[in-house]
Amino acid sequence: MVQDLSDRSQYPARNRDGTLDVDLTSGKYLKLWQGPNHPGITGNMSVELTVCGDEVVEGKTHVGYLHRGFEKLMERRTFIQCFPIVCRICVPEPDFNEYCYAAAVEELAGVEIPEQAKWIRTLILEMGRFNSLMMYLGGQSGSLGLGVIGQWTTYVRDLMLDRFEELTGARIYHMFILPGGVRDTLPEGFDARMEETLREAERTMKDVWNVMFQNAVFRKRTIGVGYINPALFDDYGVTGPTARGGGVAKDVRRDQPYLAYPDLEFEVNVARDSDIYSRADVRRRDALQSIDLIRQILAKMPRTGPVMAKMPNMLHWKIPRGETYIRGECSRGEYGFYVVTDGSGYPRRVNVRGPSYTHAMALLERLIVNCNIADVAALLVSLHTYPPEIER
Amino acid sequence: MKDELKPRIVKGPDGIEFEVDPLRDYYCEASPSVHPPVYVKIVEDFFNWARSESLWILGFGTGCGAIEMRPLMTPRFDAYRFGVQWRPTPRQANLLMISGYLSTKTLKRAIRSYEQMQSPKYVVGLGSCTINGGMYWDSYNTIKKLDEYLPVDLYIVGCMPRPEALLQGFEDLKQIIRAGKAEGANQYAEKFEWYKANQKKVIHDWDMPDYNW
Amino acid sequence: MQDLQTRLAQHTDLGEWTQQRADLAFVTVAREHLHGLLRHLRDHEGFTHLVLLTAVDWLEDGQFQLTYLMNNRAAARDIGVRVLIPREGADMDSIHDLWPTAATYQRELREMFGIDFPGSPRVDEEFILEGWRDMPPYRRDFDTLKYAQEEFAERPGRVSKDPETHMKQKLYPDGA
Amino acid sequence: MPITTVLSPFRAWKFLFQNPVTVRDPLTERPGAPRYRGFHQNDAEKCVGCGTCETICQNGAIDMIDVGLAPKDGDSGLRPRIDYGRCCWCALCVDVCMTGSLSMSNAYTWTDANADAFRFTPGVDKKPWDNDQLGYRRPEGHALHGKDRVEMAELEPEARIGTFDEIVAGYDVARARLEADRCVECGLCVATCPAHMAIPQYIKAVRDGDYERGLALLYETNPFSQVCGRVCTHKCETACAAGHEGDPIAIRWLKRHITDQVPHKDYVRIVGKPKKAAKGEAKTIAVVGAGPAGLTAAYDLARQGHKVVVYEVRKHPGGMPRYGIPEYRLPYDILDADIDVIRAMGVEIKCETRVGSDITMDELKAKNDAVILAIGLHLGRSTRIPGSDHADVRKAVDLLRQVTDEDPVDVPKSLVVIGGGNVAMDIARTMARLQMKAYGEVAVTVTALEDKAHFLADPDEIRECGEEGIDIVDARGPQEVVIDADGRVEGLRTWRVQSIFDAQGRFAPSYDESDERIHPGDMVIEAIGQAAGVDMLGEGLTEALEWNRGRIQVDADGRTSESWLWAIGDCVKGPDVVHAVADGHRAAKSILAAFEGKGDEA
Repeated sequence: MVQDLSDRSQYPARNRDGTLDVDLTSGKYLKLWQGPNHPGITGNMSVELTVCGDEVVEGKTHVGYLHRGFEKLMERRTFIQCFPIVCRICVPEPDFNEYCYAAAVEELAGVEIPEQAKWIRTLILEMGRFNSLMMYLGGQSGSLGLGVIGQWTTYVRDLMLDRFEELTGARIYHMFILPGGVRDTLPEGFDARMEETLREAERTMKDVWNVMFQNAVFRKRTIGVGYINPALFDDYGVTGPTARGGGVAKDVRRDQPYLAYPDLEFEVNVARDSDIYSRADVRRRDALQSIDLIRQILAKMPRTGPVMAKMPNMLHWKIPRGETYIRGECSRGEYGFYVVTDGSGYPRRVNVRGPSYTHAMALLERLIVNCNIADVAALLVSLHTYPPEIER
Repeated sequence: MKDELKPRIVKGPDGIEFEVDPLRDYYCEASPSVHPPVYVKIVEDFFNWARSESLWILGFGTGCGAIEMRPLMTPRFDAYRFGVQWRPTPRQANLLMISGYLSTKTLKRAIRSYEQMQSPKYVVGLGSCTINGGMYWDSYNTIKKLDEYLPVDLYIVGCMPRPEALLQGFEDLKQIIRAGKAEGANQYAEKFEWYKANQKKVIHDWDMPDYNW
Repeated sequence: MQDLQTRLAQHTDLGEWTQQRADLAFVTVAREHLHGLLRHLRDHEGFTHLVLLTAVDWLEDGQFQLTYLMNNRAAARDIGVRVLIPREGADMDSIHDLWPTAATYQRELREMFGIDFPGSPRVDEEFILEGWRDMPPYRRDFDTLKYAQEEFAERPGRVSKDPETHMKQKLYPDGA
Repeated sequence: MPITTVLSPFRAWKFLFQNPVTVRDPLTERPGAPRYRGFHQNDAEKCVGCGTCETICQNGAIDMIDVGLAPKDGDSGLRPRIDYGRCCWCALCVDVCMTGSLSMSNAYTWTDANADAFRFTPGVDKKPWDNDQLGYRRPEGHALHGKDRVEMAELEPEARIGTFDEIVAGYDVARARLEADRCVECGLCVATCPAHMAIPQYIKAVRDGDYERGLALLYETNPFSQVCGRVCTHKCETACAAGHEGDPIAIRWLKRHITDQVPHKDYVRIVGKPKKAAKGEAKTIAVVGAGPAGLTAAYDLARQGHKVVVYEVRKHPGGMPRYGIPEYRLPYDILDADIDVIRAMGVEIKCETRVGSDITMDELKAKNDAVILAIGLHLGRSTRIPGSDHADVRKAVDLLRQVTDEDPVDVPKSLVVIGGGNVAMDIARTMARLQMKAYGEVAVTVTALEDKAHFLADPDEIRECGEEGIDIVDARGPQEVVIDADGRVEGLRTWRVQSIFDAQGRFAPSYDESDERIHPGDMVIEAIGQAAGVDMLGEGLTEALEWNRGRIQVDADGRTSESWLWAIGDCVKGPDVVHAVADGHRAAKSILAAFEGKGDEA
């Protein structure tokens, strides 16, 4: 049923040097920009489409609209000063930046964080994953004109943001995971309120299943559309739910467990078809899994002991020369920080590796060929990309 | 300058060749003009009241602050009941929310979007980074003072401001508009040269007409 | 990962080997060995996933360090291959033939570090920056604060006093 | 497609019958969470203006500005002003705040049409959220810098009481770095240090392990760095910002650590050679008294290339640090090492030369361009109570001098000390050691006017006295030295003190006569203060000088009414080594200024 439509061997014609022979003045082709003026949930990026009729013959991703030069800015901030800035790299799921950065710095400095801090970090990461997936579900359905899902999931996400607010003291940029541990313990009564939120989330997830995944229109427009050949996964560095939607059970939480994940029970969600529907379904199940994991974490985590390791004075904290790479499984795939230190009080180099970097650039540009214009938005969203982590 | 913006000879579908200079031919270059208030104060007050109660925002998330607009568009905070809604095109919008830092690349798009909006139009700066650079104060790619490039009618502080703060901002903006003090668009027309000079200073590849509405 | 090191050493001249974690090692190789080593790692050692490709500017040594990080999911281990190239007129062989996605990384390195990758697709196109005229910004000798102050207007009116100096001026102005 | 997929979406109609989730009044109904990081609050009373918040702010959002508060010890008078055009609400400033004055409320709404309005000084500029109770406070136990002082090895009481070995061992390198690591480099201490030593900078040198730089910094401002590293009264530590929520930085011990780490032979090289004065411009200066004040002035002047001769009546130079401070606190070779550095700058020290008899002031005046009087306080004061003229009623300073000069001392089996200052502690502990050596046990009683809470001695001294078996009895007023029939001292009779000062704050102790005690002892030692011996000035000069309540009248720089004569140190000011050093610097500076400009003066 599913076929790889991304074969661009026949059409349009190519020049001798391999570039496309697209003569815009011929009247046959049209250039169409999608973005940067917000193409839906994907944020501030644009795709330059060359279309023939309603079929895309070429697509080029343009990014850089959100470039702030984090990797440069971090080089002139001390290790503790980097901590507030990293979360800004990815807006919908900022905590992964905090975790990866903190873990990398801790590893290089030889700091072991307390047990309770590990669990709280895991909790925050799962809450963040849930939120990010809620945004995705709203966006995916919205990209096909089904606006109501976004209304529901944004509400549930907002409830989760309330939990974030009482735990971390902020809604979006939590700045809670800092090198050495976390800022504070769980507030009183947090578990009960979290349980309430999770119940509400489960109810919404049922509605999402009924109205989105069981919806003839949605199914018609996503099943078999946006197919990615699993053979391409390695070529294009595909990770996370995008890979799992194609039957490859890539999940860092299972492959190279970190934090409290070895102590948690969960199955890696996989689907077979590698189309938009499969990817959406994997993410829906991921969201349910996050709910389950949050419950497990709250049930299993230790409630006593410190949440910060004994640290040197942060104002002049120096870390010996070294380099490391820390990865984790964020809602979109493998998220990682490559950090190089040179013995000074500042990082020598920080490189952020977000899944969107590979998904939204080379992969998207390949998939988009021969796509229908109406499907471009759905395809783009189904890769679940957040541009700020591409350009940083 | 991009290829498609360079003057060129085009052959039309009817086979006739003609010269095209996109910057001249595709845009109107007339500069903006000041809209004076109507003579009768009560009419102007009525206009301002009407304007204040229909803030139509251009759905252009320029930075991270855009993420807090989502809750406003959805039932929990429901900004629509306050007369605020989001529109997909500048032609239908009269309020540009600069949701945080602007990289120079986005600034260019924001200027174009702003200029395409209908007067009277308003700009709200969201978050610290529109005021004095915020946490990107030493970044080589973001502007620091939004009011150097666009006329700003209101700032909402925060990093980023919460939906509730945004609602408060809308209310305050309404007050300003009702008082007839939201003169950003006129200011832009009056000091057009100054704004353009500032914009061109930081946008190095200026490949668009000076005013493109 | 000892076994891997031994196996690799048999047909490539390995430089410094750094075992960062049980599942993560970094190894330095000469630039002419890089392509062969990456291909070998990909085809025979199971490191099929290119995690990232980035550069570190060792300004003091006049060198760029390119880091190619690869992941072997089945064995749950990573290897980072380091290549040192001179900063002056930096260029490097493209690896987009091994991983098409590498073209994006190389485009970024070209723009942000000024390292050329001849033959890499669209490597000279603008990627993140637009109308950039200064030196590539990720180079260590590019001073972002200075640039920002010269390029963008800062809101005036800020002054700050150093407590120590302020007390000195107020309490013992003649220095005694 | 199965038909269910067409019908299923209609289940969303159920929402028609549910209550809306909309927040009715979002502007008032939703205050920030109790931990919410909203707008800043600052307790301006508690804040000391150390500027650590400014240092840690990665956005450069904080300015330390003058809000009109006068600076004082441990408070710069500056307060943080926050630029909300920069702030990112990370709360690192709250986390790092040294006093805990900075916090955040849970308020989060602030809009303004004026972009310049978003700067304010929390706690000074009034804001609606100033008194909000909820909001981010630094969590218990969360700190970005070490709060506890790194322990230093010291001799146990049992081990130290029998000897005059130095009690504290000094930090080793690892511990010193840990301790230095706690410093936040605010610099509040510098103003409090009389010599204004470059404290943050030399602590940084410890952190960097660059002891040569550290030593150079020390000797820039204090030629008695080794001495001060051991016995300084370290007022700087009371000003230390870290002391508000934890232990102050061990500034004194870190200073000592630097001097310990550099071999003595390298000192002169690091301190640097004195300047060579231009031909004909080298002046000669005489200094009377080789104590810290005199030698510091000599050091400064010699480093500028002038010829300085110091006259000292005793066998060895050093003054009070040698003759007043016991060896277990300040070993003599340490003092010698500091004085060697001073000598290496070309200062000539003539010991056992009594000014007034061996050489007169008039001669000094004639031979030199300037004369500095730094004679200290070497005469012990007496209580003048009945029996205090007995031969076994001794003055603490005399006894200490005797011990230093290794003159034989008749060690009594038991003794009573009058006084609650550091000198009293010094003599008590010195005698205790001698008793231990002679008899194997300690029987020393210290009686002081003050109660324990108001003791003049350092708390450390008092604690160590106790550890060494010395009995300290507070709030006792001496009334009489009890002498038995054979004419031997039997003890000291005291009354309980009710108050020391009268309503006007004058010294007028009142006693509870019903609470009388006799403290037994074969000897009574008075340690209630000292006076200067000014006989050597000679009659003419004494007449000519202006006096102020028994002390020579001097200006801020130590210059007397005679333009050629400066008087500095304990004899005009007091009370400790580092003040003397500061005095020395000031006098040297004033003398140099006098040489510079106005030739008529010297």
